[in-house]
Amino acid sequence: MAIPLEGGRDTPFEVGGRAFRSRLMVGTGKYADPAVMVRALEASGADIVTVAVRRVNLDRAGSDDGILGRLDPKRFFLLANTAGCYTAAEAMRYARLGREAGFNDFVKLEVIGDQETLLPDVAGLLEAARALVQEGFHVLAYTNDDLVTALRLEDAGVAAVMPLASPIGSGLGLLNPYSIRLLKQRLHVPVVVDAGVGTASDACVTMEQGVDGLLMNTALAAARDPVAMGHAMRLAVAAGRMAFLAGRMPRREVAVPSSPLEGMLD
Amino acid sequence: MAIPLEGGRDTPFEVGGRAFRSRLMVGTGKYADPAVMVRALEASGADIVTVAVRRVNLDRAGSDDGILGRLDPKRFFLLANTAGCYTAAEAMRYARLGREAGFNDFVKLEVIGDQETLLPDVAGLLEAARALVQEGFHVLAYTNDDLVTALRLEDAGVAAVMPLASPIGSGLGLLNPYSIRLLKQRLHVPVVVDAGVGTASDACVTMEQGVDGLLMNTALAAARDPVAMGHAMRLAVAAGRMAFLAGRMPRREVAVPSSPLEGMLD
Amino acid sequence: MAIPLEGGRDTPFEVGGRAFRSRLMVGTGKYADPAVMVRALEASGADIVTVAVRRVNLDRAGSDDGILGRLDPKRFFLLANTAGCYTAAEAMRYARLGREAGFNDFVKLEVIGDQETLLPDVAGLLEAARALVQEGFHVLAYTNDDLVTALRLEDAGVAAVMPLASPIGSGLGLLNPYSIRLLKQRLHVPVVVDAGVGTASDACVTMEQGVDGLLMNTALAAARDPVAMGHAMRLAVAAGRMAFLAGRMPRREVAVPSSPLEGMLD
Amino acid sequence: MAIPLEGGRDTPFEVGGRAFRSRLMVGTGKYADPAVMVRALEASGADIVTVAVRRVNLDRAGSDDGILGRLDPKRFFLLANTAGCYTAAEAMRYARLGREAGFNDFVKLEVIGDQETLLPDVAGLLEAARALVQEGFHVLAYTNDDLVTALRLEDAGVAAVMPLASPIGSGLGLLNPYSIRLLKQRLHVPVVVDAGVGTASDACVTMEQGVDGLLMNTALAAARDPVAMGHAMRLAVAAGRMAFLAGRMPRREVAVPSSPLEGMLD
Amino acid sequence: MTDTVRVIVNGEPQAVPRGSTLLGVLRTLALDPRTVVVEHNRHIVRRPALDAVSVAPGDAIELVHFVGGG
Amino acid sequence: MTDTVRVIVNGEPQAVPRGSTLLGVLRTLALDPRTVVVEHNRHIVRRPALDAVSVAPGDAIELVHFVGGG
Amino acid sequence: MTDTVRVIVNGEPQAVPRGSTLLGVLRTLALDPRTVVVEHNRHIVRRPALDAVSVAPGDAIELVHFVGGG
Amino acid sequence: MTDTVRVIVNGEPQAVPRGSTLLGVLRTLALDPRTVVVEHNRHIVRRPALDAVSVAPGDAIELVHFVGGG
Repeated sequence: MAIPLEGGRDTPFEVGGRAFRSRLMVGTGKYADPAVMVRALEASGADIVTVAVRRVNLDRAGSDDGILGRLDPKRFFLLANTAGCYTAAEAMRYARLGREAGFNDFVKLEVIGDQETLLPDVAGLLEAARALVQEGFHVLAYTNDDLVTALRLEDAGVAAVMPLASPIGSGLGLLNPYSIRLLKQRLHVPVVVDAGVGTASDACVTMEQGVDGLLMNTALAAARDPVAMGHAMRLAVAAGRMAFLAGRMPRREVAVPSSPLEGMLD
Repeated sequence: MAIPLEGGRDTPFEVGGRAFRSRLMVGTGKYADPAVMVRALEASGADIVTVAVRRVNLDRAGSDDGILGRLDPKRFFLLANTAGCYTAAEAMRYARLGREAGFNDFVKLEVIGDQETLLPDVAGLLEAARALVQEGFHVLAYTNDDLVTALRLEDAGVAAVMPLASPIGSGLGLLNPYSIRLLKQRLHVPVVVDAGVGTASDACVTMEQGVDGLLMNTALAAARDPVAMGHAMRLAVAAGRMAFLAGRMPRREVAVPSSPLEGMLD
Repeated sequence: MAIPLEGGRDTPFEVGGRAFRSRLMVGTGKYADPAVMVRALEASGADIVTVAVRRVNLDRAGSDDGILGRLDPKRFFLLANTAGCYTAAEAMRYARLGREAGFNDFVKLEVIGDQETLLPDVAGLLEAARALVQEGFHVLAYTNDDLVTALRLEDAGVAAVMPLASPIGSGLGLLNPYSIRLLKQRLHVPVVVDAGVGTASDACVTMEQGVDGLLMNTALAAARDPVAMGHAMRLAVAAGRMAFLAGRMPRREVAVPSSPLEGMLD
Repeated sequence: MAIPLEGGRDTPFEVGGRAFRSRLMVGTGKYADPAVMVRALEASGADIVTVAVRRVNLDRAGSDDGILGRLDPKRFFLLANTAGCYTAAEAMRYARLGREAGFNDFVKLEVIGDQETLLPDVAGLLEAARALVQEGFHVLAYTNDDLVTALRLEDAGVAAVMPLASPIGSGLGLLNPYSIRLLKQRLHVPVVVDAGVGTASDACVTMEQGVDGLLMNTALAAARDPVAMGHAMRLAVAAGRMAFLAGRMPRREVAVPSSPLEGMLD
Repeated sequence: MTDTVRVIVNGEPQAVPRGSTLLGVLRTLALDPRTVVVEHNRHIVRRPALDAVSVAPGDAIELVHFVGGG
Repeated sequence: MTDTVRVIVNGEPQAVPRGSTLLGVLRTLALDPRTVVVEHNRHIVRRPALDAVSVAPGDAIELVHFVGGG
Repeated sequence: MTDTVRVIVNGEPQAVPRGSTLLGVLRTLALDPRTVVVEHNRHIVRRPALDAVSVAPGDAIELVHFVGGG
Repeated sequence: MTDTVRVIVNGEPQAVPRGSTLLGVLRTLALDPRTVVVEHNRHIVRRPALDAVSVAPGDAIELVHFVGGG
């Protein structure tokens, strides 16, 4: 079945001076089968996919274990991340290596502060963000849901603020809609919620807070059927965005009939 | 923009021996502008639309105030309701009149028990359901979220059980996901959640409980932009259904990295 | 530590023409150790405790397996239930046997409609309630959270309506605060929430809906320390009741400082 | 009525080397009537009350507008805050002035980062915390619910970490129980939730996360009856703490009867 | 004896020519029988039979159709 | 003809002396009548009457009391 | 040359007698030194020293105490 | 003096011919320079310069590329 949607309603989704069709970004980690990954990415409709920078595996020399053999850089916009970095210096090193791969000067900046929760170190994050912006990077900053940190990141010149819905890989969904709504109300740069989404309704309710986009990885990779979940997420992100733009009905604690009260028979 | 979706994944949505493409049903009440209504219905992708049975307005004789001038019965499956009826006898009278309009022998059976909340009278509902099933009706029974009543309705031979998410017109969303999930697990007839949905994420999370379909009216009619909300709801219902079929990732209280731990630089 | 509380603020808790000090009722089932049960009951401060009517175990003749050896009927008001009954007739039979034990003519009326969920059969419940009220019983009716059924029970003359928070023994807490609040707003007889409470905050939030009382069993019996949980529940019920009477502060989506804005230094 | 509670179960609540009886701290701002404030504080059972440092009002010279005329420093432990400070330097200045008032060397450290939400500036907070700890202060640090910041504060030597439940004065309750639970699991210093609690169940559910204490102001001052809400909060904090210690029953998605299945009549 | 009889149509008294059938009543009211369902003294009368049923004084006639509803 | 009759007590067959009253049945079972409610062929028999009601072969007797329940 | 000097107390200009100490300033303002903390040109002056510190023209003096706060 | 020098590639010691350039190291490891980013003693060396930079004993070389990540 095909689900056409009237166009022209939404403004384009722009980050770092580039416009993208889809407000959904997806990661490429944790898939058991690369072929399933590719189909899940396609089903999701994402333009932007994240990748990590890691050493070439010399033990498997010749057989390329990189991801570029799987992803067509003409089809997908490759967004390098700095996952696994625990200091500003380390993250900057990975960011530069990622840029050198030659696709673009965007980086999804992660500076992790705690190994168990993968929550960001906001001091290191701000330091790295400031430096990388100076070096000409478009920085998409993975952060927590703290407004003040987000404002500082905006001041630092990041291209997007990426607050988490809940910890990476947890699937706990949007734990604090209030904070995310607040961030969006106060920031001028795009807000792209990153991490924690577990299922389609999580994606939908997150977009309904008015944020500009959403990034997820495990929700697809660890679904029973990643391709079907890719479809579901594409629809859910569009649904939540459209509902936000449409303007929901007011809530009422009393019932209001849908059918006319007048015209009843005797 | 068009959002194609791979077909063939889902079983058809069947009620009363008929198959429908869309799992979303929409009501036709409370629209200020009939032209907006028609576009919102079309945007929603619904096959089944509900209508009420009311007296012809003799004061406006000639100018038809009925809805058939607006809805093409070839495009939409018209489902007559018994909204506004407070006894089994009254609901049966309206059901018969609705059937006589000649489109089909389906009825969305409402027997209201309380004027303020429009909650059903389950005793009257069961009585009317039993009688109408005997008369050959396909009864879609608007009820509360009580499992035992739902089981009795199934025993009575209804074509679908239609528990409410929250009161009609309230927009409070799915107040008790547990009860709805339970109903779906225990019933064999289709479960179509009816009433209370306010925005897209409500629709999405409701479908994720595994129910067969969803009926709404005010969520579209009272949205700031009913047509856009129609789009949103179509996507949200498909997203929730697809996510249910895809099988969501497990929730974890600890973070799990999306990028590899190995291969980090020295 | 002793926690004194100013008296005189609350109206007495009256059911069936009798006044009770505590708004907490507790069950006596499922305790591994009867001595622990007695201490948990005492810790809870409950006046009313529920008991079941069952056959004397003839295999253990002489060694009384009844509960009266454990509970002092002068200390506790014994409320017989009809747990385990699946028809109106069966429940009425148990109610009469319970009354014959000679303590009072109160009955906690249960007519179960489904073995798996122990949800009530509201048709059988109403039938039994009407008959027992005619026989002079003070009927406390275990029901679901449906307003219309509750109104019918009130019309039948029950002494209290006892909607469930969630299924018996589930510990899922108050699944639908909206429905419970609605019941309390519309009924004139006492509303005592029965079943599903799992921990102290469940009890507290339930009482904050304005209901008159709360009945629980498993929350104490299956706690790691039933006596300490008895204490906790006593405090939680009093806290929720007191907060309801005190009238909570309004919610605000913006912050409001607690300390003065003026008087800051240069 | 008096509510005695078995003693000896809980460990003492210790902060900065001092033990306190109550785990509830209350603020003294925003009361219309100082006499009501005193009675509300007494009803709350709090040992620790917070106060702000402000200029003496010279226009009302002679008539002391300070709070010491109202609060007996022998009865209450006065905890000076740095509310209204937007930089580390400013907060340190207020902390030193507060200490000079001569009661103790504790300070509730606030470094605000945003005027609209009163959310903390964690960079300034850490800077001030480190300096004040060096000066011998016992620092209770008002912070957001970010674990990494909390760990840094612990490293800095604070006496307690005080994450917010929701913004100051909002009454939105515990927006993110997951984060608070996580903080408590990972920190060794006491965790005292500060700000956002609106009613008794908010306090109860917060304590059930295992935190050591709770600080509130507006929930009492802006209640319809602050004294009654003081009572309610004292009970709710004790209830939540006791329930945490008692160990709640497991949640189950199926019902489990409270009364025996055997012994039913034929 | 007048030329009209009084019936109750949709709760309101209406004068219709003596000897009218239900179809005649619809015509009097300028209603298209294809868009209306007719209930006559609590019995539904199908379209083909509308011209075969005469109305008597005091008859209760309900003329209904579909309107927007949820 | 034997000296005992068979009755059903709490669902199980029991032999009791012919001519026993309900009170006698309780004594046979070593039960204290103050702690038991007696139902005889679906009718409740109050304590004072227990010695006035004789049992007949095949009678259904239920002896119940309060147990822990929620 | 006047008999008073102008200082800034709590942000407002105040004239105090030339040669006043901080304790004198408090007295001029009818404030009880036991209820006030004194900051003099950004340095806290403890109570015993209040009479040992003289004020000079343009000095910034902050007099603070505890007020209700959360 | 041997014909090889020891360098550290991706954390592991590797023997490469004395006088090798970075490009030579890649060839030794059978790696396509178009798929790898090279960091030499903490400095990134772009592809055109790979054949202009010689390695010395003990040099730290990191060879990285993109892998799946979130």
